[in-house]
Amino acid sequence: MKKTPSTLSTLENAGLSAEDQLLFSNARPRPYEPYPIKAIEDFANWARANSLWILAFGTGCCSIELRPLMTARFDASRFGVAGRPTPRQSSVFIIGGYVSVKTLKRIVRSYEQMQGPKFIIALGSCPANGGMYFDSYNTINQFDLYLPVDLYVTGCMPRPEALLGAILELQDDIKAGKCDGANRYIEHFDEYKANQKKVIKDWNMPDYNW
Amino acid sequence: MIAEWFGRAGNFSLTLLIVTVYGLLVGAFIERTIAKVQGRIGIPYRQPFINILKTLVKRTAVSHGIMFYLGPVFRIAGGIGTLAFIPVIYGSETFANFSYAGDLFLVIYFMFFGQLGMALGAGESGHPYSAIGIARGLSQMTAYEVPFALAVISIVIQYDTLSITEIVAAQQGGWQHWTLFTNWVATLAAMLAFLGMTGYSPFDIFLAPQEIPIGPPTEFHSAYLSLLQTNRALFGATKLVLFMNLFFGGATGWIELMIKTLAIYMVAVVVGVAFPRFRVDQSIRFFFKIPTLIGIISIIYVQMMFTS
Amino acid sequence: MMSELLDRLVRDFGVTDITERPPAITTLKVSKENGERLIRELRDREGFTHLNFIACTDWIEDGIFRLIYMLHNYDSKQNLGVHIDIKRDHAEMTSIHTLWAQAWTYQRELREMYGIHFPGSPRLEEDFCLEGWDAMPPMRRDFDTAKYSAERFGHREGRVSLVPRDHMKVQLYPNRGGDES
Amino acid sequence: MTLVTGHSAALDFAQPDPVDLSSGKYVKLWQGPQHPGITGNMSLELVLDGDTIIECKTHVGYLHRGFEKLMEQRTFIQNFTVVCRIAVPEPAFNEYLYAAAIEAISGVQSPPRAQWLRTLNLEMMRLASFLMWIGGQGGAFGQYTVANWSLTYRDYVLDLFEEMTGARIYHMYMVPGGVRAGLPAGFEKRILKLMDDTDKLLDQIERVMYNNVVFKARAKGLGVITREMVDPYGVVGPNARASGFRRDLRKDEPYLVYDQLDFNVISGSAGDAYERAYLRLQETRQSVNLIRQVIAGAPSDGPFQADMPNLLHWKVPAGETYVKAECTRGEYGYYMVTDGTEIVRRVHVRGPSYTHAIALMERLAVGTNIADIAGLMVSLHTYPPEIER
Repeated sequence: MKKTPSTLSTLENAGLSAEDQLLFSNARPRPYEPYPIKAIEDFANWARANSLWILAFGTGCCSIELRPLMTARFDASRFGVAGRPTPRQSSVFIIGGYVSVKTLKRIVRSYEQMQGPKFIIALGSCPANGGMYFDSYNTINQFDLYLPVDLYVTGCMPRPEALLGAILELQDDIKAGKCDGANRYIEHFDEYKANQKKVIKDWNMPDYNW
Repeated sequence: MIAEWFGRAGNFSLTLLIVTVYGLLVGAFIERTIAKVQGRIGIPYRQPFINILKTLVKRTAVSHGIMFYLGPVFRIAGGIGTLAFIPVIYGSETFANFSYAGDLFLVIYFMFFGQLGMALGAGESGHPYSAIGIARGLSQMTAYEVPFALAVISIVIQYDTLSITEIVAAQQGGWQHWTLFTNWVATLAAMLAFLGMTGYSPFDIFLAPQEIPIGPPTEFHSAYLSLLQTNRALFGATKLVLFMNLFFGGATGWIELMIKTLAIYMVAVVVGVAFPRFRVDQSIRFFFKIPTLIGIISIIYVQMMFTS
Repeated sequence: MMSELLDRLVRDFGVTDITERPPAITTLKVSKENGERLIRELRDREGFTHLNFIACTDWIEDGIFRLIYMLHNYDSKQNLGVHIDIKRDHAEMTSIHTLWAQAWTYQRELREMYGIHFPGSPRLEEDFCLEGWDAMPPMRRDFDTAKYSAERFGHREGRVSLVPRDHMKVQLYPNRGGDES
Repeated sequence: MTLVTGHSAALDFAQPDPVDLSSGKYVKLWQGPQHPGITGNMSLELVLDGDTIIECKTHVGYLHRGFEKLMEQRTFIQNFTVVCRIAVPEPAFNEYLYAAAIEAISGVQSPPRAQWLRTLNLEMMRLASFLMWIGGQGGAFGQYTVANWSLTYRDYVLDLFEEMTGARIYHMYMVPGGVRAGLPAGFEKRILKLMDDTDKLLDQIERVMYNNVVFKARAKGLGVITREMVDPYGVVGPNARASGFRRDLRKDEPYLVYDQLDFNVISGSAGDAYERAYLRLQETRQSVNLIRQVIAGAPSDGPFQADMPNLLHWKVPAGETYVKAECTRGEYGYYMVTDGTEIVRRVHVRGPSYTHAIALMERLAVGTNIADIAGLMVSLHTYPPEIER
């Protein structure tokens, strides 16, 4: 296991008021190791790949294509995909297009509440490089500075077929054990946090939302 | 003596396994049926198994306290306890479980037990939507238990016994002996309560993903959730077996059990797929009106028909 | 009908710059002091019961914000735009949140996007679209959004961002150095 | 000294006193942005007393991209890629109004065939949007069967859009002076076939959803907009028509070819969620009917674009205009100021959700059961991106 870059064992939670600090955990997240026996880990990965639960959070305009994806025309439930209304139970976060600063804060919060292993699919060109909003004062230009992305889907907006393709691709990657975004996030936790705090000016939530 | 108890426990474990697997398969079958109505293909049959496996092998889990741990445990204890006292196959020593002379009341108690344990666990999670879901779930449960209890009292009077095995025995010898035909009023009241029990529309307000993100289990995840999922299948199948025993003549073999339980489940599904959901006050009002009335009528009916 | 109304407005409120604009709107200009009174009169007496929107144009060259209140009369199907010029520095305007329920939302937006103050307007200081904003109000003309974005969010390595309006000319007229004439 | 109808002194827009949360009697609940029952990406801050809402605040801005600022950075023609993204489920109205605003200022006239094609495009958009709305309203009350059916048919309409314009969601079909292309071969036949199927679907939806006793029990009496509220709250479109106003810009101030089409303004009287839902179903049927009329009436040849100056360095003359169109939610408008350069000076987009989702929603939510909030929200038919732009 890699060491966490910081020597601090707890988080500061500096954004919280003194009484709120008592209400939130200040423990640091730790990276997680795979099962020691490879066959078990592969089997676990197979199960994870075939049961992808998407968090119901339409963050941008690309999320409008999630509705055709989940309903009768494209019916992603054939591949074990289901929508889940709560971050605790979901394993896939689909970033639907551009991310405004205000939404980024909620995305970080929702993402940290998801239980690992968790995966991020970023849709469209906006999270990749700003897309057509490259000069907008309120949308971020590179999503992977703030959270680890497992898969980008190009297009503006990607068609449901592209999304289905992305899901199949993600399943292959998970089966091959390549999707460890959640671990990457924790190993480089301080860098990601610094980037997040650079754009989110009023940081009034705990540093890690347990 | 001890050997006999071990043998019965072993038999029960076998029943438990079969009923759970059957419950998961029925769940997938029902999902696929609903999907067909909606014009979809639906999930593969293996999907419920994979879902449980996946939640089990999640790498992290956050706890909110001791009751949060115990909630799912109570829930599944309620499911197992309910099954433990229901004879699954009539006339089979192996699948008779721990059925005894007063098992019917114990079963009804266990059906409550799991819900209450869940309420405590979800309450400790501290999520406001969980609390709302619990409040709705428990109040709706109180409402549908009234017609159900009335129907059960009615058949207890009718068969003059508190043993499920004896109730099933009394219904043997052809379809005309089923409670469905001998006491259709009680069956009607119980089937209306059954709609509330299964949690399909229009009585799924306590889950209601559009309003309170899935209600009580909002905060449950990882292994806790896999327990809840297992229980959902087990408890669902157990309720079907209970209804089959009480109202539809029981089953003498697994095939008969499957046909009957699926048919019973289909009632809830057919209603569920065509209806939106009631608000909780509307659903309580519903159960306290017609189904309760039918339940009372069934008792009067039984008094007139069978006790004279 | 419309001209009668306009004559009366000129007489009572000293409106100026009455212009017919395509497709079917009339705009007029009124002083900041008479603005709220004029709009109230139009709403209560003249049947302009629908407030389409309140918007603002930044005329930085003249040092003014031009507020426009677009009103509509459902009975006579007239559209009337009321222009009110206010100074850019210490911009302030009378609130009309008592006239229409949606007016305070517009005023909240104008406060955030232009920094115009509306004394008495409810929830004026609450965040509307932006959160934790620490720069100049973004819709002002002197706010450079491209520069702000580059500084705050950066650009991915390999992405070339060009000023769109110049880039297309260079693309289409490469031989003339982008000179299209 | 007569007060004009629609305004009464009794209506009070003043903000209610803040609720004393520390008393422990109330619960504060955030519905959204991560919530499946919210329309798009926005959130409601609710204060509950038991199951009843006593205070509601709408929070928007999660989708704010600063469109109006971005438009001031780009040339007129480049903005076409920008404007359609303002209202995601209904981009065509943005394209049309942006083009119409430029045409009004510059005096360009689009040829008749382009006007018919634009009307066709807008009506198809209306149909697609209403189908999605029906699914949303069904889903908000737990009727997922109808949601699946209607969303599938919306997808079939999107297929036709793809044929017509080359894109599924963002078409960028209407440009100043006309449209980008005519109709492909055989399009008329396919669209008429789809319209027949859609008619059947709408009948089924009416049977399953609108005649359903539970749907009626949930929607009737929910979120009543009284006649007196309509003008002071700026309620437009189907929401106003369900309260008894016969106001439809397609009839009142006809644009494109609507004055040559045969249709009536549909209105209701009760002003509750059921009336609004039923009115929208009728308008969906009307839209199907209008598409048939447009297909029958559209000229099959002739130019579909006016002669335009070189769009790259087109200096639109200085001017100011406000154009509006009846979208599915009511009056959609573009206010445009130009200063004679190649770049627009100011564009303000007036979306009907601006009033519906904030001032009206905050008022209607008070006193509603928490379970009905999602249904109420959907029944106002709001799209967050057009609020914050």
